Amino acid sequence: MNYVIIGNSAAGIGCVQGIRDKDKTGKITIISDEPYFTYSRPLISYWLGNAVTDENMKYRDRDFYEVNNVDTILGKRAVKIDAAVKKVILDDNSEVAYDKLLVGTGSKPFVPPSPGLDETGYFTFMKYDDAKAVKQAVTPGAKVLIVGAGLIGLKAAEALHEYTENITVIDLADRILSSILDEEAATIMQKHIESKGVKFFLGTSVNNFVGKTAHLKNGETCDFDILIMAVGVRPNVELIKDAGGEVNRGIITDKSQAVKGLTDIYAAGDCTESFDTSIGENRILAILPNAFLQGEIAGKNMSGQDFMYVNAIPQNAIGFFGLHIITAGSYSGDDAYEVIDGDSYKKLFIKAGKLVGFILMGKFVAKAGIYTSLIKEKIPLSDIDFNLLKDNPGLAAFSRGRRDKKLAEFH
Amino acid sequence: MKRVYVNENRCLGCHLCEYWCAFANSGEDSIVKAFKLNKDAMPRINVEDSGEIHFAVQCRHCNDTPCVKACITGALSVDAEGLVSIDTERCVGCYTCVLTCPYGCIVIDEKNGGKTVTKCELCVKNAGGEPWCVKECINGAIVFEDRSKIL
Amino acid sequence: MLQKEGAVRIPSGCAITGFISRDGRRITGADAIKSIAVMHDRSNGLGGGFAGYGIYPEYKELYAFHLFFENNSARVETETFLNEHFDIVNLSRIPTRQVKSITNEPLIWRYFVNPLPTRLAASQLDETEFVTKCVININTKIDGAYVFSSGKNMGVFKAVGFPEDVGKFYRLDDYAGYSWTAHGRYPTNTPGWWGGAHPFALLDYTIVHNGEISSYDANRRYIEMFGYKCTLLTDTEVITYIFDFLHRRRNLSLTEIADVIASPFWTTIDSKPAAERERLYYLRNTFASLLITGPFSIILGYSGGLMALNDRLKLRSMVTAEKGDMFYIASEECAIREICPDATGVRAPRGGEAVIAELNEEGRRKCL
Amino acid sequence: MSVNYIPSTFAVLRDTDRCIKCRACERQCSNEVHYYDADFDKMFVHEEQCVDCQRCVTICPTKALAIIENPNSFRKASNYSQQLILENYRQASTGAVLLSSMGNPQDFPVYWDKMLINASQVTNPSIDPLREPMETKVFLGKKHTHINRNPDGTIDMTEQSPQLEIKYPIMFSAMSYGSISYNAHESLARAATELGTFYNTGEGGLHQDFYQYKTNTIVQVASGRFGVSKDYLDAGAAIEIKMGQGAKPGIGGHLPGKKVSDDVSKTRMIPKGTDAISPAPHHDIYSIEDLRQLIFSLKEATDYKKPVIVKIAAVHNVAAIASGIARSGADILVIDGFRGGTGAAPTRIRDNVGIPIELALASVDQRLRDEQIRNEISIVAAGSIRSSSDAVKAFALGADAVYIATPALLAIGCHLCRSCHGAKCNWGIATQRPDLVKRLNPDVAYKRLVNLVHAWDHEIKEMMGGMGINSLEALKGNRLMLRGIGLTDKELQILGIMHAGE
Repeated sequence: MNYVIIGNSAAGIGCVQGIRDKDKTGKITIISDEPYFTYSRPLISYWLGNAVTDENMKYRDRDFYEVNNVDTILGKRAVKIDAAVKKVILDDNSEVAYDKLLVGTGSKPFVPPSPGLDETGYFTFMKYDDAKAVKQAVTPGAKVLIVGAGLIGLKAAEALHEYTENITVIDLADRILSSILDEEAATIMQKHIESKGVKFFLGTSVNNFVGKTAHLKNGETCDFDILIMAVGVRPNVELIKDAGGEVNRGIITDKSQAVKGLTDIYAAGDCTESFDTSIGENRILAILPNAFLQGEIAGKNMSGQDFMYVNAIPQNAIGFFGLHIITAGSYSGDDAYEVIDGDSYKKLFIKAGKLVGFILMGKFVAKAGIYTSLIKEKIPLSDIDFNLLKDNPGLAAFSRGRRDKKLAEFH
Repeated sequence: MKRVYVNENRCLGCHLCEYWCAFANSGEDSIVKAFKLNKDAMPRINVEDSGEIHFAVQCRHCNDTPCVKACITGALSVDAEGLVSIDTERCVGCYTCVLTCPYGCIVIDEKNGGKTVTKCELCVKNAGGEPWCVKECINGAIVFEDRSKIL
Repeated sequence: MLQKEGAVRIPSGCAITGFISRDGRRITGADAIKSIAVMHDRSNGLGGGFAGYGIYPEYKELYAFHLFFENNSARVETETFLNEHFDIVNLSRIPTRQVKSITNEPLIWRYFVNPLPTRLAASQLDETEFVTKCVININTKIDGAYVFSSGKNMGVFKAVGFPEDVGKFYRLDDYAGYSWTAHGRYPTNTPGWWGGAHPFALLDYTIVHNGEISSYDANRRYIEMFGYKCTLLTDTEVITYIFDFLHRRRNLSLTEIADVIASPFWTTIDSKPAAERERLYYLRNTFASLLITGPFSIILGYSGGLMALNDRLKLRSMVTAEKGDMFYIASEECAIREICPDATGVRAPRGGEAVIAELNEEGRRKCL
Repeated sequence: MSVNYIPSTFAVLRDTDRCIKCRACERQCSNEVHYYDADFDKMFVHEEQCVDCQRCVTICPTKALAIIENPNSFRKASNYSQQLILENYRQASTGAVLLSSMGNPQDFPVYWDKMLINASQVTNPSIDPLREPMETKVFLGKKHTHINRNPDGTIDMTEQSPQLEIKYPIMFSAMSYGSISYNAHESLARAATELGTFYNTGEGGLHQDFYQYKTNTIVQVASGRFGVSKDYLDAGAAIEIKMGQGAKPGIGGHLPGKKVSDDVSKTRMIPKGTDAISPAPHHDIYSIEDLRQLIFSLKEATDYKKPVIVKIAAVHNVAAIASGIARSGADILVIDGFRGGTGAAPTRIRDNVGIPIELALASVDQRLRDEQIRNEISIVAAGSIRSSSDAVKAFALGADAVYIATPALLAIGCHLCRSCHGAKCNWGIATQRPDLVKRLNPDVAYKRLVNLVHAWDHEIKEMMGGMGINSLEALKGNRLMLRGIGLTDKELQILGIMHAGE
């Protein structure tokens, strides 16, 4: 069997592990336009902030490719899939034949056009190379402007805080981290980040850039030495789209991760849409664990096993300046439980007698996985001691039978 | 592989396993030193108490290893036998594992301000042999057994 | 002051020998002397004795009582008792000859007696029981008197001394019987008393024994519940009573008795077929307190036969052999070879295995 | 009243250099002796509540604790011990009978310790139990001594009385469910089953869960008749009629209502929370002939298939009583000496009533032999058989088997603090409080019981081998194997043994 994987990040690695779970001998080839050993993209901010060495950027042990018998074609971009003859064509016109193909092309930064932007020059913050470029440019005390107060923008801000205290973040939304936090949580986090010296302009955007100055729509101006555009990302769907696969915002797959409309082609990771069980709709869940799991499922199915990817929910675990957030699921409940204690915040979202989502911050993040499991396993809260659980996430709240299953059996 | 299991009918909630666990992972040669001299001693096992219910919980070393799959750095790994261990040097404290562990068994290392997480590694990195929570349980509530065959 | 048998328990080691002519030929006591003498080193001069069966054919319907008296008044008292209970058909001193090494001999008398029918009837006992009771009575009640032989057509001869000297002393070459047993004693406590020498006898049961049983007091305290009185505190005495009890009074066969006193181990019993297992369980459990432990090799003499038995671990030596109608049992093979150099079938019976040699039809006709 | 005159009996020593404030002592003390004070960040004690059960000392991970007698002492007097003074104080404050538990701790002679065991030298060989078979199996029950033959000459074995076969001559004495915990009962039942010996329900009935161990269960019928039913009688391998108990001869029992939990109430067949009172006598047994009636009622109820045991306390005329029982149809007699344990007894009775088992056993065995009925009944000695050597001495005096209770409880964690009557046993034995009962893990405890009996059995076999005896039958009543040491002629005469050196 001849497996080809486009993409060398979590989905691709997951796919390798999924294939090797059963097929120890089939040929696996990974194609990536980045020239690096597989590395963890979420670590680029840590690397930039000098919290992680080059060595520790590696997502897997140094001997991963050898141990798993993987060929790599690094630094070359796949430009076309010829599904009819089962070939991938690379940017040097070379061809790679496949029996089974995984597309794990990830996403790319979305940079909205803005007058003067191209002239003034900017950085994005997705890849190792992005971080390297920023690191090369940044000088102690440099003025940094970050457009976008989402996960990427704020992680960049945290990293750059190691170099300068002169950081400004602007976002069109009226709160930071608007995709994962509600208003209370966002307010707490914003205050926390501001306490480190980072300035925010919210509910506004850049009107235009003039030299190293941004003119905001609210009339303010902001000088900068370094500009980072972190407004959003877009999935890399072109290969599939061109090959005739079904694409919405992201690539559409079935539960086996096979791309709809194509045969022997699978897709996983940020370039795909997943079925979010917490809301019952397809959406892009662009997070690393999701990418890995999808890749693994794809790999297993590519190697002839029969697995389905279910129970995907949005989930995030992230921290800024030592204040941690763990969130999951949807925030559209019919009931909620909320506790605020200083920087710590907890909100549990309940819908139809089940936990559907939560936001945890600060000291409340401990044992968050217990809540996650409630969402994923769709356990009716009436089956458990929710009064106990809402304040003390633990197995004590579960029925004896459920608990014995968790504790006394091998899983 | 042998794993640690607790028999809730036998667990007394004495919490001694937590102390022995903290000692075992402290690198000290006595439990007194672990608590009197070592500021970082911290258990990987946690006893939950709720009224008359008591039970100790630590990493189940489960088969799906959601924590390993979710780990963004590769710090968490599982060996061929199923032992889930953590390389704290590679941990950046993102807590994705905390988010995914359905047993609440990833322990945030409060002793270093939460910069990393830690977890039960069945004492393979310290004294080895039978884990200390098992060895020191005063009521035989915590056992070290291979139950994977039953699966 | 050293205590004699009866005042203190005296275990001992020893030599034993015995043989039987299954055809009932009468053999003189000289063979028994010769056989036991060769095992001289197994005794220490503190006791020797013989039992001969078929030696009193002329009085074979009468009980032959052999008695030791320490003094004449004991004899008078005993004879009064005997006259009250028995018809004394014949009485005499037992002939002896002077032997240098045999000293301090008591008065040694022999009585051929028949129970008085009136007394027997009045006692409501069976005859053997009546005789037994009388013997025990004399031995326990009359100071200085001791019945050391009380069977029919048989007799025990014993003394303090080496057995070959004892045989000479009692002129055993003058007696002839179809079977003989002999004993050389090595008591592990001095001094040895005439009555304490072997064989020990009750009615026609005699026991010669080499060993030291560890179950002694358990056996004694049990058997004494049944009217026996262990006055000598010797193994031989209690073993004789056990045989009397189980054989005469409970009608167990000799092999059944072996299953009681040298019972197989429970594990062995458990490995037997169901019926045999049940029988062995029953015997062992019913007479649990008669299990004899510790080393013993015994020859039981009785009218018409000999039985040899070792303890169940076989902690003492004992061999058997035969030639023609002769069957031999001895502590050592040399004791057999001495009187029958070409004996065949020499073997060491297993622990707990009862080896029985009895008069054949011809022998029974001649002797019983 | 503000002053109670009673100083604490014990002092709790804590090495603060070692104490890591894990608070396990606090969590595990049902008497609430230890407590943590957050202001001082230190552990403190209410030592007046300490009963010296050693739970905290045992579990302390840093071995920082020791319990000692309170060195505080009253002015010494030989006629008024501090203990006696305190007891009077206590009675003056409560107006109540003093209660105690476990065996009589007073300084009475322990005859076991004044008897020495024989061994073989030279003239007969000692037997090595590791190389030769060594039998300690026992059958309890009547032993007929007559033999009947079938017409074909084989032995007729149909007439045999029921026999209780025990693989080891050691059984677990009666301890009721109620006085001890469910887990303690389970441990005893499982150990007896694994060992091939018996445990005894005591007078509290048999929990449904334990019917599965019935082949190794002796069911007791006592004066309260708690939990007695046809099913219960059928569940026993033997039935024991408890006429008396060594620790409290002449009086009944009293299980306080607070120990009558749901399960205990079901098992005893009495309402939950009510006091369970066993009358002093059986009100249907005022004489030996009444006892005979009950014995035969029980036999009738169980088709004459099970041995009936009668248990009596060792009292002054125990030999005559035993003789009556041996003739009453009972198969097994249990004699319980005055040092035997109890879950609760009036102190004065425990400490002053009854006689030692050694003397009682010796005189009963001899009496039954004198009356030529020793074979009619087996004798089980109970009431302070503390070790394998005590057991060997009991066998040599005439016991067929022994009952042990205190050593069994020691095996499963009892520290003999003698506070059973408080019902707060920190070791999960003499309590019904679920959180405390849980502390006794039957999986561990039953193995310890099995170990104990195995260890004793090994020792018994060693001693038997030393004596040249390879079966227990040959040891039973073999008093020549014993010699007294430091005993008077009278004591030697009653024990039926000679003095050492004789």
